[in-house]
Amino acid sequence: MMSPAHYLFLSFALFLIGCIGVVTRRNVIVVLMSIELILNAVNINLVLFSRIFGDVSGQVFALFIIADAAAEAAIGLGIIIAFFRNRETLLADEMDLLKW
Amino acid sequence: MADTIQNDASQPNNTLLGADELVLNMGPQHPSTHGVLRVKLKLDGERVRGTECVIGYLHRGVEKIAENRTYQQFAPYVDRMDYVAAVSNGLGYCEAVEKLLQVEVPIRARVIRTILTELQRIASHLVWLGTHALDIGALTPLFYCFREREEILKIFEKYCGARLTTHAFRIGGLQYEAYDGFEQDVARFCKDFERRIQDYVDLLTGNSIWIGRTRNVGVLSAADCIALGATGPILRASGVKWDLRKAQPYAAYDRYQFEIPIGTNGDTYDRYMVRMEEMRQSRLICLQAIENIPEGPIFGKVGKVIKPAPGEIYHSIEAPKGILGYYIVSDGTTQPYRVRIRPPSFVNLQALDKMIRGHLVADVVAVIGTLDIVLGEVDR
Amino acid sequence: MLDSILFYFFAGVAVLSAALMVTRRNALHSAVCLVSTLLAIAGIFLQLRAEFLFITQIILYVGGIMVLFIFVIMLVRLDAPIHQIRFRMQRFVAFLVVLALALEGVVILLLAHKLPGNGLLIQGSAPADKLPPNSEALAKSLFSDYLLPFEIASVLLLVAMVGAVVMAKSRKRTSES
Amino acid sequence: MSYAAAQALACALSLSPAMQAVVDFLKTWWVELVCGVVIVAAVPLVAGYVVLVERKLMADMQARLGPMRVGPHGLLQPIADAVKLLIKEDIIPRDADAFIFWFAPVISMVAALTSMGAIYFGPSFRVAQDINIGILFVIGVSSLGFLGVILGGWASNSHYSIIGALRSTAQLVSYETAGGLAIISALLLSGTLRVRAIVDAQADQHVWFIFLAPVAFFTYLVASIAETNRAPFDLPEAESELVAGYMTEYSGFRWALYFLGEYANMIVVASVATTLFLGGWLRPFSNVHWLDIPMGVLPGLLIGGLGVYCIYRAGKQPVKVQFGFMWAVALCCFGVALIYLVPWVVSPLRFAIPGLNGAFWFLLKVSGYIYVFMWLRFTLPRYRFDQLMHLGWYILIPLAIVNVFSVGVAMFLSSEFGWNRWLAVIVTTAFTLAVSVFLVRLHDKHATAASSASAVPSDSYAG
Repeated sequence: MMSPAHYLFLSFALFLIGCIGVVTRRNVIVVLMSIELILNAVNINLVLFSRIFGDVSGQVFALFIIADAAAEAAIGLGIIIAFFRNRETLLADEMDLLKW
Repeated sequence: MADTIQNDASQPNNTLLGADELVLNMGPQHPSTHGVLRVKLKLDGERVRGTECVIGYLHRGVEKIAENRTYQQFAPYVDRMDYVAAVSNGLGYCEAVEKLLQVEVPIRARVIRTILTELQRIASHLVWLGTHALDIGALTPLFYCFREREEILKIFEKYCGARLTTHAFRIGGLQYEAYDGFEQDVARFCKDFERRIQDYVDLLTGNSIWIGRTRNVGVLSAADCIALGATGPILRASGVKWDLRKAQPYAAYDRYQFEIPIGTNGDTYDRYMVRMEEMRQSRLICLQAIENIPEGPIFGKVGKVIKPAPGEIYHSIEAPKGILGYYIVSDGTTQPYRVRIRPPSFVNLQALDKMIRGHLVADVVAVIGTLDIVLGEVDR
Repeated sequence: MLDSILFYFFAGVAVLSAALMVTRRNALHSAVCLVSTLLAIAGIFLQLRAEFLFITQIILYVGGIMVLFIFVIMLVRLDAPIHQIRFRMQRFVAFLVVLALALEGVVILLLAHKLPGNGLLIQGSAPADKLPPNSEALAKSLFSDYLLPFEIASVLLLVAMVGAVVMAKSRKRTSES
Repeated sequence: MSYAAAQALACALSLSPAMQAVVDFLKTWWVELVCGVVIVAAVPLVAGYVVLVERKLMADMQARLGPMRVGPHGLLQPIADAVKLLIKEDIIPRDADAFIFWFAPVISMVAALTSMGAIYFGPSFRVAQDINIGILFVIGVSSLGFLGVILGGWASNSHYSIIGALRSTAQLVSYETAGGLAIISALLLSGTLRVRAIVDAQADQHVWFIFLAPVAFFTYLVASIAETNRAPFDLPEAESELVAGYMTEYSGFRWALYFLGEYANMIVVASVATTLFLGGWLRPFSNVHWLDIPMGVLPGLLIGGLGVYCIYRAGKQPVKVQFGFMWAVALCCFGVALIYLVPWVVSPLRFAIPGLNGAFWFLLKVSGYIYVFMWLRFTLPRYRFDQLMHLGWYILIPLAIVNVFSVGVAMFLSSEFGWNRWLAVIVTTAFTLAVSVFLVRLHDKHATAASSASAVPSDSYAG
């Protein structure tokens, strides 16, 4: 096994990339995907520490995160479809109904 | 048909996601448009919102050719219209010209014509059944159907030497006498065929997938049929008991007993059942006819040169696909002044849009199959 | 040796395709890149001896969630966003955010060996062959210690399912039927 | 001499530590590597011959002969097909997304082949060690094949392709759920995910799981047909509607990859069904010991019999080349039969018997399963998409859920209340069947209600 710092660094890099995606992309679907990436980065940490401490709890929480991600994706995409049906756009900066 | 699509376009936002509708171009090269039919489908997801048929890829100008040929010379051309039912086409044309000439065809010739035409009806329906089943996804019935059709084509070949475009009849009667063993061949075919039909019934009629794919698909009410001019099994499946063989008997149909099967719902399943029953009835007609083929001449009093008096005539017969009409205008020369043909496939094809709208893409092929069109006849 | 090769391979694929995911204009390309990231992360899980999570990642994430994404991308089929510019002004903000986060991360990683319990990180890793069979251990833990969270998660999924169905249902259809 | 050569080789290799690592790696993993290479090499050939068998069977059921030209009885047809596909022009449509278009078939193929890695084709013939998520691995990885389908359909930039891809994905997702639930029944009975342990559990319990969970087997059968896009669920590639679905724009080698992936997938689902429900490599009546010898010799005798039949047919071949070829086939059969029979005579080779016979029975069961696929394909018409979805979501998935429940109840009854196992199975299966009858009734009612209001739009991609 590699040293934990390697894994931490990997997960940190993925987390950062996810953040960049969330902040910079206009397409809502890609924003959602970036959030999935962030969740995965967190999962790596959980699994890593589960392995280090020889305790399976970390993996259990990773499972919960996957379940949450599924719920989030389903709801998020549902909202996107509903929104697309009304406004025919998927761009985050055009979703400004509440600005008035 | 074109304007219907424009009508739909005027109601925006009726699609799945409000995005542009998908226009799917089916044909002219497509495995199940039965030739070179091109159908533009306007889809919402998989649901058909409108259709537009584009025809004419097989146009050969048959009607125009008629104006430059003598009456006899034109006879083989009609075989090339509905090429899976060439004998029926020939019968219609010959009878139309005979009616124009006002000649009487001997009874023996008429009976043999009836037998061959009914065999052709079975063959045509077999092609329909095989391809229709193939379109819906049943692979095997096609080969069974073609096996039986092969027997019929062998009889044609023995009779006149040709299998597909037979040119079996001549104006005034028959050129060839029935060959030795003709009755036995037909009898043997009819005997086998009873069993074979049972095979198709076993494979399809009670099959729940088949019923699911055909019931309530492409429904046409009797009023729709009449308004659109749909004839043949399509009209009868909608519950209208109209068959020219009974209504205006031609050839020797008045001599034989047979039933006209009709349907109730006018859906694809009913059309299937009607055509299956028609095959059984045709078999019965053949059996009755070969029992007693009258002796006598096979050619009426028609000269070498056919020169009808000026005038016009309309004659129609019940071809396998519906009413096939010939409207011939004579100007007293050896060539017709104008021949107008009413092909059943062309008229029936009009019902396509009415039948498909609101159904799924998969139903398009089922409906095209159930219309039993032959593009040679649609485009002429 | 093999371990480090595998790690660098998976980590490289994960980071590279994650970067591609963020930069591709075409949403479907992004989705494909994300799939490859997720698969690489699954590989990392496997390397950490978490077999059950590895296969869950593949079945649920790649086989479930990403199907949803790709499906929605294909359903909405918008060609326009491909050619439109992405945020311009936000780039600056993003840069700041990223810089801040990166600094924080680097600081933490650098300071890691000074934190208390640091020895635990290095020595505590149990040898592979002494680990209990992964899926059994996971199941035991999940259905005994974490039964309540498990039930809550299932309720959450149910709610999400109902919500997604309600949200995605066409309003026109409901008024028709 | 060879010793010296080995020494020299060792010296050369020991020069660099990297080489040393490679050697160590090979030492540890060479069995797996060899088996993997065998699988990768054999699957295309096997898939080709599965196609030939399919065409021959189809021909037989349709009163014709099928391929007869290439080799005696078309035995070389797969090779001719492969050559044809390889030398065909490789067309990439102008507006296609070239990279994804290029990549998608590879995904399909790789997913199918990778998932074979965890399958035991016999008690000792396998690629991966007994991994503890075995069955899940097979299912999970083979389900990745959908990516190839949907990406290929999208990248082709053609309406037929994209509709085919959408259909295919919706179908895969729906039926994977049903298939997964069906698998759970067998996993409950065996109590493990390890492939090997599942078969051992069936040997220990003296029964194949198909008899303990018949409904689950049926559900899996239907779901696996749908997952592999076979008739009557072959809508994604329904040639009468969508030309070739997602493969419409593909040609040549790429198309062959899709095709191979599909047939490899068939072998995978058949193997999973065999492992879970049909007793894997166990012979029939594996716990009846007086049958040990007759059933043990049977595989060798059967293969030998096939060789004799080939010689009989060889006399009837019209061309001399074909005559020779039939003899060659016969000799191959005899060779294999010899391999099977010799261990019975030569006692030091006895250890090979279980492995050989196990592989024979396993492959026989897999072939039987695939035969059912083909049989259905030639007999049944195709479902329509909404009907397919209704079948999946309204009948199959509820049925699978109920079945998991009743299998659990049956196990509980027999272990906690001391019921006879068979009584418990019969009672719970009857319950499941009653539920299924109810579901079908409900579905019929729904179907008539829906179709009587003819063109009521329903979201066919729902789910």
